[in-house]
Amino acid sequence: MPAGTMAQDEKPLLEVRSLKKYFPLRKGFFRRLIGQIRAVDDVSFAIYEGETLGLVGESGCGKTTTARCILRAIDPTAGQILFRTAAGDVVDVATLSEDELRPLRREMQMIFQDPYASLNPRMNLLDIVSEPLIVIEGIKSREERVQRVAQMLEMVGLRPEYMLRYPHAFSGGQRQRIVIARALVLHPRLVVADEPVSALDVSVRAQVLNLMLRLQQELSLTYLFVSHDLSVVKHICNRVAVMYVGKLVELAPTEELFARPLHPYTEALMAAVPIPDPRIRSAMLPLEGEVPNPANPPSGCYFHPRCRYSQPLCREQAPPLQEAQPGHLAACHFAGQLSLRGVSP
Amino acid sequence: MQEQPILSVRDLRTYFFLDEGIVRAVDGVSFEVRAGEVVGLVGESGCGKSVTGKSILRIVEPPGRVVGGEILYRPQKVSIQKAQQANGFVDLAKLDPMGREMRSIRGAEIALIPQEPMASFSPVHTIGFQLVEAIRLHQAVDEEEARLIALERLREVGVPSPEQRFHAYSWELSGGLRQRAIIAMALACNPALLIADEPTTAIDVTTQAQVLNLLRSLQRERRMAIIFITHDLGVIAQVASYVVVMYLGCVVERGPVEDIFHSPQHPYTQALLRSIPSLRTPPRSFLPAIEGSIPHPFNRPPGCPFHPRCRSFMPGTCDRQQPTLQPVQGLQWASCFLLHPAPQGR
Amino acid sequence: MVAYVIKRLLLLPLLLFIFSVFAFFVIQAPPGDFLTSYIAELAASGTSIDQQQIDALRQLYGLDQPVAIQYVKWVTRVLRGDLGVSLDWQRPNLQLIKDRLILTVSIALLSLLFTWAVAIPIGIYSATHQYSWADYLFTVLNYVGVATPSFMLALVLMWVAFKYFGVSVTGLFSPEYVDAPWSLGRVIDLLKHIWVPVVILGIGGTARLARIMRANLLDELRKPYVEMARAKGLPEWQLVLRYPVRLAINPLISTIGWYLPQIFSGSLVVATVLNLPTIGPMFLRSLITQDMFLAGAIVLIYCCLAIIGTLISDILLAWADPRIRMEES
Amino acid sequence: MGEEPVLVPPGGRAAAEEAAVPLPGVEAKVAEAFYVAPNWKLVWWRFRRHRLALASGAILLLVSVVAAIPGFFATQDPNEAISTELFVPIQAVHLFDGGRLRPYVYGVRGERNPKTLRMEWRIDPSQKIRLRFFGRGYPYSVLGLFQWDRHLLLPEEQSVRVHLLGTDRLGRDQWSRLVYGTQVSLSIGLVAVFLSIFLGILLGGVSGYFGGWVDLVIQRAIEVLQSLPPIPIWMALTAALPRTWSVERVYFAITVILSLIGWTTLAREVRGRFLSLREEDFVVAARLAGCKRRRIIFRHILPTMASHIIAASTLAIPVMIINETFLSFLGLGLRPPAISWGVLLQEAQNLQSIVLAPWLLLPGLAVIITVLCLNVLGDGLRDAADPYH
Repeated sequence: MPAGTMAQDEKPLLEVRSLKKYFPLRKGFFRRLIGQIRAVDDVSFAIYEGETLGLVGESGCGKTTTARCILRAIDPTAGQILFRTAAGDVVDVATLSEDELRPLRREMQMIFQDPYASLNPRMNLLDIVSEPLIVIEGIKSREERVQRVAQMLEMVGLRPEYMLRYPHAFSGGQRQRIVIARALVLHPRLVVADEPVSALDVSVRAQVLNLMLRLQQELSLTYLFVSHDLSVVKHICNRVAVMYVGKLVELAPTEELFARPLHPYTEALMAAVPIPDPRIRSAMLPLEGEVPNPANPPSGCYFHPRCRYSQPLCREQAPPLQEAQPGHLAACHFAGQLSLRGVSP
Repeated sequence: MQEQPILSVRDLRTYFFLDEGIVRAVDGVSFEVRAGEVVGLVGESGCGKSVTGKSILRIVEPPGRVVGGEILYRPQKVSIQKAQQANGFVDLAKLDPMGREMRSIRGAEIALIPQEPMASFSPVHTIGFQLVEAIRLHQAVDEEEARLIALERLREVGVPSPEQRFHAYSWELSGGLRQRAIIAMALACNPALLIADEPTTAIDVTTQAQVLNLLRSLQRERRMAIIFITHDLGVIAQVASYVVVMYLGCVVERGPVEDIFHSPQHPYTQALLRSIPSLRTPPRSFLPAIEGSIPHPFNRPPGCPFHPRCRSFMPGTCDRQQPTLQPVQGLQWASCFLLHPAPQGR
Repeated sequence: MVAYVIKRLLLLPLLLFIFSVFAFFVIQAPPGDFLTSYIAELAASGTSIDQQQIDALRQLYGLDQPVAIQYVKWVTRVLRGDLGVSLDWQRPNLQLIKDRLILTVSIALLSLLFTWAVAIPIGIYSATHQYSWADYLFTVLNYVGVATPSFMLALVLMWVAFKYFGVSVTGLFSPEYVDAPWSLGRVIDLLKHIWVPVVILGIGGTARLARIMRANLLDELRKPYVEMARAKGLPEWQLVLRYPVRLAINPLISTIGWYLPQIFSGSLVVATVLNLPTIGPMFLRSLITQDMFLAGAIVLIYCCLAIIGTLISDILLAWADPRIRMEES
Repeated sequence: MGEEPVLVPPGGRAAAEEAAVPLPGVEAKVAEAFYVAPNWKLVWWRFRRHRLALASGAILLLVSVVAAIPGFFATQDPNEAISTELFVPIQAVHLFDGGRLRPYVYGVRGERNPKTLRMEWRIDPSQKIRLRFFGRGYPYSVLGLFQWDRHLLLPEEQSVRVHLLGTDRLGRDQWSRLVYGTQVSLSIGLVAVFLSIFLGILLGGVSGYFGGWVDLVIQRAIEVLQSLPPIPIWMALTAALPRTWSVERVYFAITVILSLIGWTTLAREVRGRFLSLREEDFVVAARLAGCKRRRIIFRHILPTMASHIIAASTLAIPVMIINETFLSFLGLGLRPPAISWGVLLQEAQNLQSIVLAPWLLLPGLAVIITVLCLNVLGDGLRDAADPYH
């Protein structure tokens, strides 16, 4: 299926319902509980087969936590994570035990942000990339492993001869290719990419983005693409979800979102991105204040203290995420009533 | 003729002498800074942009050392002994980095905005203590006057209720406030030149926009010159008036910001600009990426440092000789054999 | 700050309970009860003891009752300030210990002072002059200092002093003051002698501390705030002393917590060699003669001293570092 | 699945062509060796550059050989007491005689001091006692495996006795005692450290991996243990050992006592590493690849920690050795007829014996050298343990 076309009436590959992740705040000799950080607070969205959903927001907004909860790299506090397996069953990833999860690992994998921390320096490429093959597929024979790894390395643009090298022989961009090879060796259906290019240099970033696009086409992958960089998200995603202090504030198809944002935060975020063109110097006033502490968020709409359109209602009531226009969800009391500026293509 | 520059860096070389070999972090960098101008130093990791900034302040730490070139600075306030002055300029590269002359320039004439505001404050001293110290180092004021100046600076950079923040520690402030406080410290003595070393890399876009706005307005009000070091082409386009593009310790191209972004001459600049996804590029298309990766500083390719990744690579020329920076058009300079034929011979 | 100190103090009873159990374990550890061995010892030396006296003692210590009750009896007596009677010395333990405690503590504190006064300048010099010949020299000296057991140092010093200078460096007092009551003369005499054990005890710790200081300071010197301070135009020595040294010392403060127990340990052996009138030799003797109530009392004292050391270091650290104050309150 | 077309993307192939982390001025072959070098090789390459640590390693190797077969190095039975040769001074070995390798020592002559009635020995340069390598002497067992009677150095004449490091108050040969003491002291250090490592890894790992209240309890226990003054505690514990126990039992009891308190440092180290590694992305990746807990620990976490554990253990051995020396010196550790460095130093406990026979302090030098070398080696290992930073 060509990426970019997706039918909303289709059943989603992954559906997240009211996902919550609270981190306890502890202190003192006996590590008393003194509060909670609501890293992810009631987040719901769906990802359809073959698409790329972008999850964007500033640091501490809970986008990485959401991504890691979906793969159960961390355990969510509450909510459902419904995944449709290749066999067609729908399972709730949130409630499965470690053993029950293992067969699902074949179908969902992760690409990490830091290509240095995510490769074990004690293992060579062959061992790193074939680890999932050994554990999940139970492949014992070295020849088979070598063959599969060679195929995979070639696919991500690395020479199979490098199989016996250790990660210290590779640069950041190449390491990220290794990380991608490891994630894709089992031919998963869903790939969660957590800031896959933000640790890379500008000139290498494009290579990795191109590779991800190409692999998506070749292997019909579905991506959840987490990033803080709006330009990258706009470039690679079909749909984009914007997070702010643990909540989704807006979700829409990429071009719709960028052309006609419905949430004031999205508007401000887009305006803040510096455009690499000296002729277009943004004249608008930047957003005032700072992202609130998720352990102690403001009342009502979390964005109201910084929102230029704020009304008394915003302070009292938290707006739910609602479909304001077909396929365009926003969590704002005045979604559609404000005239917000997007980015003209 | 343009007005005289306040800083003129000529063929600056800063090398790091490691056990494994010599890293030529900055290898022949030249550019000028005029009063009231924002010069952007842009490049990817390992291009030597930060080391250039530190070399100007002479705070490169061993095993790094400025080994050649001139850093001609025209003092605006401090009087430097005549012996070291030549037609109004002091060559900072010749001064003792720990000596009194250099110290009287640092902070007072040329100030630094560092990359990590959190780590750049001592965590066990209050913001106020560190501000007052910076003020009293270069101005003959007493404790109380210095305190008033410090509060004034904090107010100028938009720190709410400065009296309260004055007694706070850096880790008690939010990221944005910390960034403002560090700018207040850099401005403590009204420097003529500000070196901003990736000042917005560690912060979020909305905060970055605030900081950029603040810097822009401060610069306009005080007619300060700024050397703005960053890897983000977007930021450069928004703040700089003149851009210096670096690659592997060398300047590959420099020129007015409009020229660099709209008629780049060097293949590296051209490729770099094409390869970045922006809010204005067509979505889900293959980007014209630059092939390969940045060579390790130990293994600088011979000849033009960019030639192994260059699409216009000319065998026999680019890999043999190193191009020099030469004027192309107007104020734009580039260092490429495509634009300047290689000298014959050899 | 006050709340922090109070919180720390609230933990004390728990620790004291644990240590009292341990001290009691020490008392109970030798096979058979101590009375039996005591009687056996007396019998061996030809003295006999009245059966009634034995029964009274047995009653007092509850020796025919379960261990838990013996413990409770012992603890209640300790809480009333009664540490029992030394069978060996035939005097109350408290009285025996009290005389020697002051000397023990002052030697430990002086050693600590000596260590800090010497180690910190060395550490600063080594770190700011990394790879200079003096740095190498200090490094070598530090290695040797760490590797030399304090009693070896004491023995060698004793031998050298005697052989080449003909003086005896043992003891803390000149003969005329040994049993004299406290007076100004006695104090002066003490000061003339006390530096020997202080230096011997301090050497090993100095070496270790200097190395920690050097490593800490090297770490701190690489931090961006140093660069920022330099960019302000601060003179180098002022900069080093004001910022990185200040931060490098903080982790050293927390070493007091383990360093004081170390000094008490070391002083025990050194005091034995140098024949000092501190708790150490008395403890050794009590263990060898199985005078277990004295030994248990001394263990308890040692533990208390160690806790007080930790407490002081915690409080000092909170005083020196606002981040810790913040975190704990 | 499995037969997707392998496309060469624009830039993909070329990206793989260049070497990523080139080395300064080396040939491709050397560079390739670096690229495929596993971690232990990198550690070794880095460690090799630390000359002092390398030298310490060599010395320690020698000491270990001595500790393994002390009988070979001894010149006589260490417990043999000759009442006619009390406090004989050092007879230093001269290796060369007239430019040729012909080791000899000078003889000693005893005279009874008429006032003190003590024997006083004097080196007699007129009397050369020739020594010979690999001569046959008293039989000893090699690591309990077989009997042998060759010795490194023996006087050529069987009837003559030489005392390379003098004798003690009972007329026992100190050199022979020292080499046997090496075996005991070194092995006590090693065994105690092994026990500590075991306890440390077990409790530290448990604490680090499970976290929560398990971690809380173990951490508080460690804090309490570490706030105690170690030597009085050891003394109290060793004093509790029954006097009737055999030498071997005391030996084992002491190693256990030493490690009971020594494990805390290692446990902290292990826990700290475990905690930080557990959060590392490559461990998360292993979990997401479907690895079971055991595989994560043994294949991904422990190998990564191994070099640090080895370095930390090396640094723990000298502490154990010094502590054993302390205890035995005070008469609370090993007891004669066991021989350890501490037991030997007991002979030098008071001023009189040192003044009379300063060579009794020499076992202390053995302690210092060994501990020094172990510390230097440990520091070298620690510096090399993380070749990626």
